[in-house]
Amino acid sequence: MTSLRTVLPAGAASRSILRAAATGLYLSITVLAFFAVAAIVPGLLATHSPTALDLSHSLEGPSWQHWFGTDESGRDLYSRVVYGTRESLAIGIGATAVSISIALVLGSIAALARRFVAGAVNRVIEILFAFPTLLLALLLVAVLGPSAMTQIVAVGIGTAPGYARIIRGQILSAKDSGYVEAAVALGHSRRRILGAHIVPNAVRPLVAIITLSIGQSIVWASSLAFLGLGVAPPASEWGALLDAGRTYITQAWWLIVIPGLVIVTLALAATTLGKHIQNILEKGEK
Amino acid sequence: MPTMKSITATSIALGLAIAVTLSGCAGGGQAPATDAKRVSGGTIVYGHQQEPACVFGGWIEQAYLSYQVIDNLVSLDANHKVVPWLAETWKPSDDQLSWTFTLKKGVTFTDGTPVDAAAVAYNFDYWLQGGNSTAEVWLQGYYRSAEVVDATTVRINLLKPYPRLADNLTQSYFGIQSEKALTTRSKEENCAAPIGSGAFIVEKWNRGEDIILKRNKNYTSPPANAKHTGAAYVDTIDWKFISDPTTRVATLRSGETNAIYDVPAIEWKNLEGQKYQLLKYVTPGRPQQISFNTAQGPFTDEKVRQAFAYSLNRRQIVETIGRGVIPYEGNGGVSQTTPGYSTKAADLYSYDPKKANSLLDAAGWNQKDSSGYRVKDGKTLEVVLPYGAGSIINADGASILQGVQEQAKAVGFKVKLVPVPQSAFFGGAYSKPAERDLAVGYWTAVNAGILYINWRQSLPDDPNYNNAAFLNDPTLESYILQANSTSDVAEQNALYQKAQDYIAEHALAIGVYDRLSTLAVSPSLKGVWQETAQGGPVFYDAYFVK
Amino acid sequence: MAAATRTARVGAARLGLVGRKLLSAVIVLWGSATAAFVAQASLPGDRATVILNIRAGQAVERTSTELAQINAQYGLQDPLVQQYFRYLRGLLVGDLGVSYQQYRPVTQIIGEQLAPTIILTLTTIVLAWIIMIFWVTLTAGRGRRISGIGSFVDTVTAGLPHYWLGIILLLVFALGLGWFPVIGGSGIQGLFLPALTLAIPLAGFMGQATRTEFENSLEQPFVLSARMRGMGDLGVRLRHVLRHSALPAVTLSGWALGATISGAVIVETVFTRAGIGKVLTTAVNTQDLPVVTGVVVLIAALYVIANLVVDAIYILIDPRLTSA
Amino acid sequence: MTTVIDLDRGGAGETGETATRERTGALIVSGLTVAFVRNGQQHPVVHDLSFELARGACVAIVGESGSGKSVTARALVGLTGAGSVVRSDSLLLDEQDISALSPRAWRSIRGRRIGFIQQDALVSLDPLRPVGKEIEEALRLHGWGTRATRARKAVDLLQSVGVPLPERRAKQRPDELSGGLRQRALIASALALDPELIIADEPTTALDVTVQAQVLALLEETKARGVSIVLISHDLSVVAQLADTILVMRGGHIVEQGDARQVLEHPRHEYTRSLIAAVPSEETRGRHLGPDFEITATPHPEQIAEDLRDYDGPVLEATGLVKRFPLPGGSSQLAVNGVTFSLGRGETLGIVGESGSGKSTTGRIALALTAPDAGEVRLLGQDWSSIPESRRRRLRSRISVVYQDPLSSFDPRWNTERILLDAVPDDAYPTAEAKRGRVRELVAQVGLPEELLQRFPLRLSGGQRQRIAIARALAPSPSVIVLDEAVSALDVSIQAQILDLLTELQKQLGVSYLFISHDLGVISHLSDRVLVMKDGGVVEHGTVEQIFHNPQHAYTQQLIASLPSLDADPHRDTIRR
Repeated sequence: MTSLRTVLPAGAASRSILRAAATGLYLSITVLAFFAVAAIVPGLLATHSPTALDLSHSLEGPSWQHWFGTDESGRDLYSRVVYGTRESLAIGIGATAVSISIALVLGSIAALARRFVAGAVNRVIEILFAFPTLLLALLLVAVLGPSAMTQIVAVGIGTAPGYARIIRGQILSAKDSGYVEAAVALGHSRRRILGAHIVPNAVRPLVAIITLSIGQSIVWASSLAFLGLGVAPPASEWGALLDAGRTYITQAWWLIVIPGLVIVTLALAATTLGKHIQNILEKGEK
Repeated sequence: MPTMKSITATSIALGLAIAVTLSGCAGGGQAPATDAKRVSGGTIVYGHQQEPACVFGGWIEQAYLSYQVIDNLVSLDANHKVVPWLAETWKPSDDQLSWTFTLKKGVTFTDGTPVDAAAVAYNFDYWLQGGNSTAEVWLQGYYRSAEVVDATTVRINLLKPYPRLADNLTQSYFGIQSEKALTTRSKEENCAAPIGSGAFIVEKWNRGEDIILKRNKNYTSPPANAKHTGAAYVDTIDWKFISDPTTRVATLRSGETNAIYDVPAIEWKNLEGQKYQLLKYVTPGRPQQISFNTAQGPFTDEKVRQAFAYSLNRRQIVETIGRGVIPYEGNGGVSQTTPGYSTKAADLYSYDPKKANSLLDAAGWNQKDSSGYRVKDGKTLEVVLPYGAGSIINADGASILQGVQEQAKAVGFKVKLVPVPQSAFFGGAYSKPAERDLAVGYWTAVNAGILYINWRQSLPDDPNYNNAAFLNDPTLESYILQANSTSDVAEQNALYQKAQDYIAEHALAIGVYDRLSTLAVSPSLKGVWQETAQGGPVFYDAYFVK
Repeated sequence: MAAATRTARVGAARLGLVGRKLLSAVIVLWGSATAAFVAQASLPGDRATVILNIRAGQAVERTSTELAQINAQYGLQDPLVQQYFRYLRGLLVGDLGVSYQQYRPVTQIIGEQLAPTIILTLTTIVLAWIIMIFWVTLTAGRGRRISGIGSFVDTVTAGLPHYWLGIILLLVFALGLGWFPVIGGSGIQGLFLPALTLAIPLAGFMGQATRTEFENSLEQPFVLSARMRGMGDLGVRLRHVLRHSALPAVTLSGWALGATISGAVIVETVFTRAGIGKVLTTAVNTQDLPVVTGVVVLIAALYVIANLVVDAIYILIDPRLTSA
Repeated sequence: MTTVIDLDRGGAGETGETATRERTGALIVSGLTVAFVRNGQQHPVVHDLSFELARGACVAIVGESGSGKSVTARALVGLTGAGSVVRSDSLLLDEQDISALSPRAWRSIRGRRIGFIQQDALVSLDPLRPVGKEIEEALRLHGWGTRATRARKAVDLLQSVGVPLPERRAKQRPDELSGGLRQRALIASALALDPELIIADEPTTALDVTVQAQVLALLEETKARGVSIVLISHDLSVVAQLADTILVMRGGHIVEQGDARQVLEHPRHEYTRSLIAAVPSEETRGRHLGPDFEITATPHPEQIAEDLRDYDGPVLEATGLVKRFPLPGGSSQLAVNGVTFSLGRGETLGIVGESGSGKSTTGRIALALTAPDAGEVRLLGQDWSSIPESRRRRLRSRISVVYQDPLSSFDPRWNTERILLDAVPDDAYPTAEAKRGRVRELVAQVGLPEELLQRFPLRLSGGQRQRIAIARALAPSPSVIVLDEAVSALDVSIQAQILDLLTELQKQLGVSYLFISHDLGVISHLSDRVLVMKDGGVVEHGTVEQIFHNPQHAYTQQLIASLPSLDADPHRDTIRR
């Protein structure tokens, strides 16, 4: 088995990849740390009150005074973004938690249960797939009213079937793996194999999925905000900011461009971190 | 795909691109020369906001649309005077209990059947039997029967006097349709393409996109306040549904539309500067106002209601967010364009936080919690304000309500804004006294008779769910009823004003801003005007110039 | 003879497979329809009230006489189970009921809006593929820096909110540069920007999935074989590597075929296009149950079809999968 | 002559320069150095390599993994990949300097003047395309003919490399062809434009022994036609038949270089000698292949359950094993058909067969990881294959397994120590301390230092991994170890060490081996008795002497005949009996 890969000393190659990637990693950790601080103690980072009206300074562009400009009521957009972090992250993390929990249950039943049950659960996953997330969100909002919780549940359920399939695939491939067979050959019990090998290995890629999903959930939630299914004002959740800014796009671009960039930045940082964690988990065992 | 170095670079590029493209943009708005000549025919592409389910119905979006297709008995002119349309003359009986309408001769519906007394009588019964729920609300309790006197004379019999009947009949909810069409065609056909005697005929409805209205070549029955007679000047109206306001303005700029409805306040000055014709009409009737729940919760105390009113600088909020386009309205009863408007009621509460604070102290809300909200007997002064987001309250409205929330907070009110989605809102969410403390909303009407709908008592055998304050006040109702049945205009207006003042003094409802109907029209299109009953666009007199 | 029995056996097996797929499709359709019915039926508020309120544009309580008429007309006073079976029976014969608001058969409403939606979706997928192939071929496996930029752009585009992207494309390309009409309409020219709005994030997603496979495939011995035959780098990428890395993107396209509805409503609104997305939103807002359930059944059907197409494309791309 | 042929082909893509020069395939390499740049530093992998190749001759480069032989092969066609630095004093093909060609000029040379054959056509030909298309692609890239003539030519080429039914085969994908046929197709694609030089990089690795012989014969024919060959291999016996000159490489350096016969028969360098000594065969039975080593393995007989202690019958008995696997479309394949064997205590039973012979399935049935459709396996005289898994667990510690690819049989989350701890039975070593002691004992038994315990398998070398796998198999002190191609993926010197280890362990512990391999040399070195399998059935069964000296079955005879030998003379009749 001689290929270009094995010619190279494997350790050196992955070490250099890791080092190169480090810049991106540190950058994304910095960004995430900023957002974490903003979520926990927004007062530390904000320059203004997020709700205070300043009607004489409405719709002013970014300046030293107002880093991200002001909105139609003269509220400081930067401070609104900072104060909106908690709710946005809550939506991202909450939706991911809901989604992954559902996916874990469905995915592991589909992979581990007896044929009939597994088949039934597989159909449930398919039905979830076929059911439009938009409709789910609209219906949930009608029942629960528009709130962060509604977005969490809607996005969580909406993205669950995809993850359920991934988890199912992971468990199945772990089940078929050489190390599980080796454990069977060693005479280990079914439960021991499940607990020691199948579950931990199937769950491992979830770390990356989770970070990917956090960013993606916020993007999803911003779509719901566009459809008027966002959080209640004056909360400045980013999706809601984006939605509120749309009337003003031609005259006050910052109101829509900046929240959009903030969402993309978070999604990017979370995704980058996730990719790195995945890399480390897959290659870093040395 | 360019090599993107960083997000910042991208954003700057985008920002610049947008700025550059917008500043230098006049799109299709090429101003015609001053000696522009009228050209015959053509298609008006009109960008409207919302697509209703049917052309004719009880919703204002439907009224705007059906106005083009269906004629009313009477029309309201610019001076709020009722003028002839299908009816040439009308007259109440001395006891005010029956009205006789004499119709224009020789007018036919577009299906060829005559516009006669029988058709008109049929329409009255049709509205009352579910054909138009809004018409039904207006006539309920007054209407008894419609009687055919002869081919061109119809008599409307009432249960009690209703001097403002003719005024109300100017709204498009009272459009006269072909009896034959209503009785022989399917509900679906009457929904999508009702048959009236109007200047235009529904040709095709491309659901989700537009409705094509063709000129009625044989049109003979324009209202008396129209600028010309005979058929309309243009061949076609392409009535497009463009729900996104940014897109709507963009289509006007790019020349893809000739006129658009509901111009965002932020775009107003710009468009004006670019030679577009801007039309604005404050619809009469109930303004966007806040009603207090007088049946339950903190606002049962009049002092608390007044404190809330004093805590707000409504004018400043409205004028900033409305960018000078949306008019401030202090009157909680009717808007400034409504006959019988009371300025006194409008000016009663100006921004006075001191007064608000002392009123709240007096009402027993004299403690504050850590967030600065007032507390009484361990209960926080929290009030729930639900609003129909995206349906009743648009984006500007939502911003204004957030301003209200923030200002009320300063004196210790914790206002909980609840955006209610359309389905829940129309499903009756937050319609009960226990569910809300404040209610916002408007109701277009041609006169102060709207007060009757909004303030009539809600009694077990005759409930009034439109009474948003949940107020059963016989005094107020008696003022309004008196006014309704008074035929002398000045006397009637005085009574209506009395009712408005009563509402203001007891702080039952406070006004916030007036509901506007706005149009932006490209320079090449002339002669567009807004009808004054509801502010809808009128294209009958419109023509293109070159 | 042996061959004949073999063919017969293969035929029977294939029939069994088709049967299983069909059964699965029916279950998915039934499940989605039921879920839509149950969800809609469990909405708060009285349905007759909503119907009346929407027709009038008012949010008020209704009197019992008003309600009784509507209830009788649509059978809303019947027990829910009875309504459900009536609905299922209708579904079986292709009758999705009549819209509460438009008084028209739901099949007709959906029929009108189906074409623009499908055209938009398919154009989106084609555009996404073009963008993805171009970008991945250009940047994948080209050393750390270029690959890094490539996957950075993938990640950024995958995270772009549709509304944001749509409005910016609209302002820049339609209003600013005037290359495209602002109103999408049903024309070809008006199709580009809406499709692009949906295609860019989808291309980002597909790029993320494809890039890894692409870079793995570049390391495969057959790539070296092709180079050793005198093939250029670009030729290898387009003729060999792409095919090997296309499967995840195909899966995503299949998913997108069913799921663009959610994105489509935003694009439909921004670019003023007709389509199922808008119909669905309006119908939910107006609690137009027959239309909602009809659209759900339609989307489920699209999903089922998309899955079958994806299965077929899988085999087309990787014939080895025939046996699987 | 070659120019004339070129004109026949239409000569498209031919440059005037090369058309006039005679194409001989003579290659002169001098001072070739290849390095890879990482983090700004150059890491050389080939140092100062020089050789000359005359027309129609064959030079073989032999070395183990990491020796730089494959990089050398790639350097000769200018495809060392990104981040590589290639330097040479001269690189002459037909006296033309090819060391500084433009990418475009390189492309016109590759495939047309230099053909390249890699190992394992299953992945070296595009797995998604019919092999005919791959051959046509080689023609198309150099502008040869039209679509129709190319298709015809591809069929002709397949025929010329001895593919039966070439029209049909051309339309099949590599996975639909047997290993021999697809390797021939790969060679056909390299020969398509009749290049004057062929570089064959491990062309027979992973092939069954009979197929290997055929492929080597084909290369020999090609060479006889006057094509020069650079043959890269890790296996001295493979190059012996073909090479005129042999270069032995290690760590990027040439350690020995010379005439093939001289290198093979009188190796001068110690490394070459050790390589030759490491090749297992029947003659090497009973002696160490690699360097001497010292291990102490103590048997733990007390772990055998009470009722088994006095048992002295065969440790493993299989009777009439049958296993069918369903195929798509309802039919099924008979993977194992009536296999019967018995394995005595301390004995090694070799199962030899080519791919698809059912030897691995037999191994899995013996391990009770696959249930047989018919027949029975008994372990230490007890019911084994016929009882449910829950009752089998008691006996699981009596039998263990070592696979070809140990990496996939280790949980990637675990380090070596954890892997071994997991395998130490709880009942025999109840405390954590006892377990750890056993693990230390095990690593010592397989000749590994204790420091390795903290490492993850991914960071171990192939030989170390296989030792860990053996240690794990030894952990429960089993009576039987099933070794399924356990040394097949290893370099020859490592393979020698592992084989020596296995021999030593058996000697000290008295454990029985069921040794499954396709490699006759390894089988003959290690086994006491041999089972020859073909198409699921046992064709012959006997002692090593019987099988290798007096094969009865025609298939066995063919297998033995295909065995390459180190003898440099290809026509020695011991090979082609």
